Amino acid sequence: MSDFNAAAFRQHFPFFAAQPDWIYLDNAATTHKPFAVLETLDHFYRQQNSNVHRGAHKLSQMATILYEEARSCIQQYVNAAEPAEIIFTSGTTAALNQLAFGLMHTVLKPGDRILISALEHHANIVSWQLHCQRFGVILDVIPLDSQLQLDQSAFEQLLTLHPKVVSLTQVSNALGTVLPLASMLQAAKAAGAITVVDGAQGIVWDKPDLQQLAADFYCFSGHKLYGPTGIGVLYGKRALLERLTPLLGGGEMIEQVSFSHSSFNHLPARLEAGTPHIAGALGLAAAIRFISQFDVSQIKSYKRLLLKTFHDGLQHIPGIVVLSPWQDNAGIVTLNLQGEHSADVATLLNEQRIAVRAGRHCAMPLFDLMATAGAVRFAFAPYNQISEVEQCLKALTQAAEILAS
Amino acid sequence: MSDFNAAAFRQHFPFFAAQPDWIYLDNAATTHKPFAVLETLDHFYRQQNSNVHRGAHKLSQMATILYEEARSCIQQYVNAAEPAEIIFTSGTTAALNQLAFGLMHTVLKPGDRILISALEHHANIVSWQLHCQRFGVILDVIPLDSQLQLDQSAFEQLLTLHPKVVSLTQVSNALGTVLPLASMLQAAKAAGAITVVDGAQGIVWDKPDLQQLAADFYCFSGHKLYGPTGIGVLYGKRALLERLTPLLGGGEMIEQVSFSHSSFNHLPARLEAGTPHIAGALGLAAAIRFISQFDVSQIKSYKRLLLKTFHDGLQHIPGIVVLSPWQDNAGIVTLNLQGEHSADVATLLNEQRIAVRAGRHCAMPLFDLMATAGAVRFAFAPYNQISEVEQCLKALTQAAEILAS
Amino acid sequence: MTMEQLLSDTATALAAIRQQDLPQLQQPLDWQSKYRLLMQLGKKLPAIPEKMRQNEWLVRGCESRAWLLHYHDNTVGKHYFVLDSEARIVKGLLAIMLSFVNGLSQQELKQLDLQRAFDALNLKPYLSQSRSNGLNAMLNHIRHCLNE
Amino acid sequence: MTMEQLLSDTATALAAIRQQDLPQLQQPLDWQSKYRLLMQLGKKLPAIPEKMRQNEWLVRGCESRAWLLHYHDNTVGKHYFVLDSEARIVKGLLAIMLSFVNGLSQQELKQLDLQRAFDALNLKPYLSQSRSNGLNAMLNHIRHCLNE
Ligand SMILES: Cc1ncc(COP(=O)(O)O)c(C=O)c1O
Ligand SMILES: Cc1ncc(COP(=O)(O)O)c(C=O)c1O
Repeated sequence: MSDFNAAAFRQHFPFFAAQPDWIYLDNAATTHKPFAVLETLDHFYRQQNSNVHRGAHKLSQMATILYEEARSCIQQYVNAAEPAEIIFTSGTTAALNQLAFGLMHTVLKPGDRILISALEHHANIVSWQLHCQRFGVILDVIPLDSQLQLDQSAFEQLLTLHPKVVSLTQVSNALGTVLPLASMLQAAKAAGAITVVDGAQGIVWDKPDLQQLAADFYCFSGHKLYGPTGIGVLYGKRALLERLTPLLGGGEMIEQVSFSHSSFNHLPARLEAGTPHIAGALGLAAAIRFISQFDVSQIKSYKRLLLKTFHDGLQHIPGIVVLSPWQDNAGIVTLNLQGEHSADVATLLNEQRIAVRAGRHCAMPLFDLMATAGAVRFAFAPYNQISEVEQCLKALTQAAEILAS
Repeated sequence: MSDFNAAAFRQHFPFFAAQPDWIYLDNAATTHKPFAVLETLDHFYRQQNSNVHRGAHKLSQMATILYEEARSCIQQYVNAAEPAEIIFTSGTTAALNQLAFGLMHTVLKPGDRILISALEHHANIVSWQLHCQRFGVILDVIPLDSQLQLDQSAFEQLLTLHPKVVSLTQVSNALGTVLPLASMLQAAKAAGAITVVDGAQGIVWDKPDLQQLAADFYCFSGHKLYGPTGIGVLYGKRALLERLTPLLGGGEMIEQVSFSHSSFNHLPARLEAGTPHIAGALGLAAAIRFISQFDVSQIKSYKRLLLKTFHDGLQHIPGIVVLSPWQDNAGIVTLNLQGEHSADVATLLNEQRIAVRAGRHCAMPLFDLMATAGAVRFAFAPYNQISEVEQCLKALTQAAEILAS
Repeated sequence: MTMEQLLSDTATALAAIRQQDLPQLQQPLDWQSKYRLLMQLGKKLPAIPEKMRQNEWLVRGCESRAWLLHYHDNTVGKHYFVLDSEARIVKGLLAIMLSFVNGLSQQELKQLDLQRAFDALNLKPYLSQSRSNGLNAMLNHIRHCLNE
Repeated sequence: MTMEQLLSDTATALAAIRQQDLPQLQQPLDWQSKYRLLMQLGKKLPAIPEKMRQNEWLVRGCESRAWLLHYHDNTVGKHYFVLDSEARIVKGLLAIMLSFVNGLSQQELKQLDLQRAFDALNLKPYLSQSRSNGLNAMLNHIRHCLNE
């Protein structure tokens, strides 16, 4: 097997030809889209557009087939047991909210506990909080150790409180930390919990195998995986999906409606109310087919190479304080310049056309724990080139000089 | 002002060149997309793609500006008081569910009443039902009179029960009936109710003026208005939007997050959790700019001409039973062939490449009231040609002959 | 009407369909004639009386309502069905399907390639069109019955 | 540090900024020098002490935190402000803005075209970039103060 060719990979993405001056390192926020995805969207709207499921005509039946094929494509990629375990949502946030709402009414009872980690994105905090108080459910948090890793002995302790749900991110969007999910999920299952994985960042780092991973639910967004905006996935084991109260009521998700009562349809329709984002589903499947052409382990090695180049370069810039771990890092480096505000650093990088993000990265509680007002985040993707990392290092040096003067 | 040129209008839609054999009359389910929309989507992903709101870099700021301009464009089209009154959702269904959930926790108390009509789509029934039982709220229904119009005296009676919310469709998706909204909403407001309009079909028939219409909330979907899938709008008056409990928790919609408590952000962010469907918002704005080039009253007249052609032709087909009204009809005709199942009629039309829909059109309670198992729906759009209506009539005649033989 | 009566009427009708209608369907025919034939063919199957059209026999996923009754003959290990549909064309297609599956053993049913069988009758287009409505739902339902 | 003290220190600083820094900014400069100047300029404004950095003075919509204190002199009908920001570049830009708006009457503030004023300093790009963060949020906040 030949090595990963980053320059060739980059050729699939029209954005870089359109914006040749920019170095895009905001990949944890959203990624660019390959031709294959754009062509799928365009082709659908031009030639295949129709509503799904309810049509008596062939155009609608064709659209339905395409939509259900997209579901199967995703099912195969994540190795779910059957297509009906893939529920299309508008994104990770919507998926986590469907989960939180859906479990509150069925699985969770007042006094029950939910366990999340200190590394969670707001989507995996606020979605639970919205309902916790109302339902009298308690939210526990796995703390960090001094290395900013999850404190595994505290985790074990918290499991003895018998949380009904353990919901963990696969990769920290703020620090890039890859969580030791395999063992943590197994421990959670052994303690009798329902396990949820926020895979928004994780699915970009590693192809999930949902027959291996002890995850009952797994969520991700299309736009972070080279796919369109407005589409995402809630994977769940059938028996558990069937226990979720639907968050949305409407067309398709019911079997019988009368003014006094409605009965729900079967999966997956039960959890997909209204006209779905058909083009989005097709686009996400196209992104997954695209990425399947490449070898995940080669992409991982290449990302490690980008990280190493960045790491080595940072050694020559005085005053750099790195928050991210260098081990088990999915390609995200968050740092500060000693004594400087992250917004100032990002402004000076922007001036040099380096696209990064500053602030608390939708992980305010984590930054509170770290007692840090914010940080600059560099998130690498396989279309980034070694030369871009080098330019970025130069720009950072320049920024440091200006701020120091 | 010159007359509406339907042939020229049709030229904007690439679908018809790609599928020249088909006569598409399933426009109440979804519409086709003009070049302007496809180009906006493609251009965004190729040249402007970036996440919104949180970026320190110019690409993100540009994307944010585009996204907020899309909001303003929609605000101007529907004549909302300010952009923040336009909330992007994944569609009408999601908008109505945000409303139902959001009001239950704040405005509605046990024993309160909600009033809907017998003409509602499931989205405007099930969304309320999902919460009514739990909250002890009562759902009343305005019945039909013998003409299948809403019974206005019954409506007046039901208003004396002081419903807290009156939620009405603007146009019946099943029959095409245009409701006398102006007077009904005024009566509802006079009775002290919060008024909701399901504009999914209505916005395609008439440009809403939300400073004139006594609607506190108004919802619609992009895909039915020549826009992309996966995007829709919840309009609400600011003071009322601020009272809605968010249905989704996550990034952007909160101002402060800690593990014990979160405080919500300002509008519109408060009700838009997670990464929005940025491309979809831009695409919807493009659709609205596209349709703004044409004169609404001319399009209405043209739709009436299509209806009249259809109406006159139907007189020559024996056994036709029309359920739709011919007066105040938004361009949707639902009918049966005496003694035949609607699925059989639709199958024979499909064979002749006429795309229609059969069944109960996500309005099961309405069909129960009409004691009808289903019907075939012909939904016209301004890109349909008179010649297509004529061909459709021929195909219907042929279907009737086959079924009668 | 008893279940036995329905089963035996169905078996008789399916025999006639196999002998008379299927060979006719294989002839080159215009689409109008094909549909006429389908509807005639459907009429041959006995109607399930209103009082037996209960929810538990209703097949989900059909645009028109359809009902399926299942009988497993333990002594010979074979599966028999009775079916009905509100829609005439769907009933015709279902009748053809039933002519292939009625009286098979579990093993035989598993091996059956319905696509191929419909293809041989030049009916493949009807099959794939119906993916989202009657036919596929019915086939899934039949397979479901076997596993119970 | 009292509010009076802050107001008077701010007024002194803004006078210096108007006289020395703004003319310098109008010179052709490389981007590095421009940012250096911005930061120096920001430093001239007095810092709002920690205990006055309360939530009610916090300006929403800024990526970095910023605080604004408002004082309306009823006798002459003029509006005065004190502001601070965690981020140095933002503080510099805010200081320039303040040099335009401090001491104006409500009427004058309404008529002010900030875009034009920044443009004259070749600072327009900085303004439009900041739409989603500090500057615009601050301007909205100032307008908001006037209506209270
Ligand atoms: C009147 C009406 N309301 C609501 C909806 C639901 O819209 P969507 O499926 O786009 O959410 C529809 C569309 O089917 C409709 O016609
Ligand atoms: C770890 C993690 N979870 C959840 C989300 C939310 O994803 P989205 O905004 O696509 O709903 C993100 C993205 O910001 C994320 O990084």
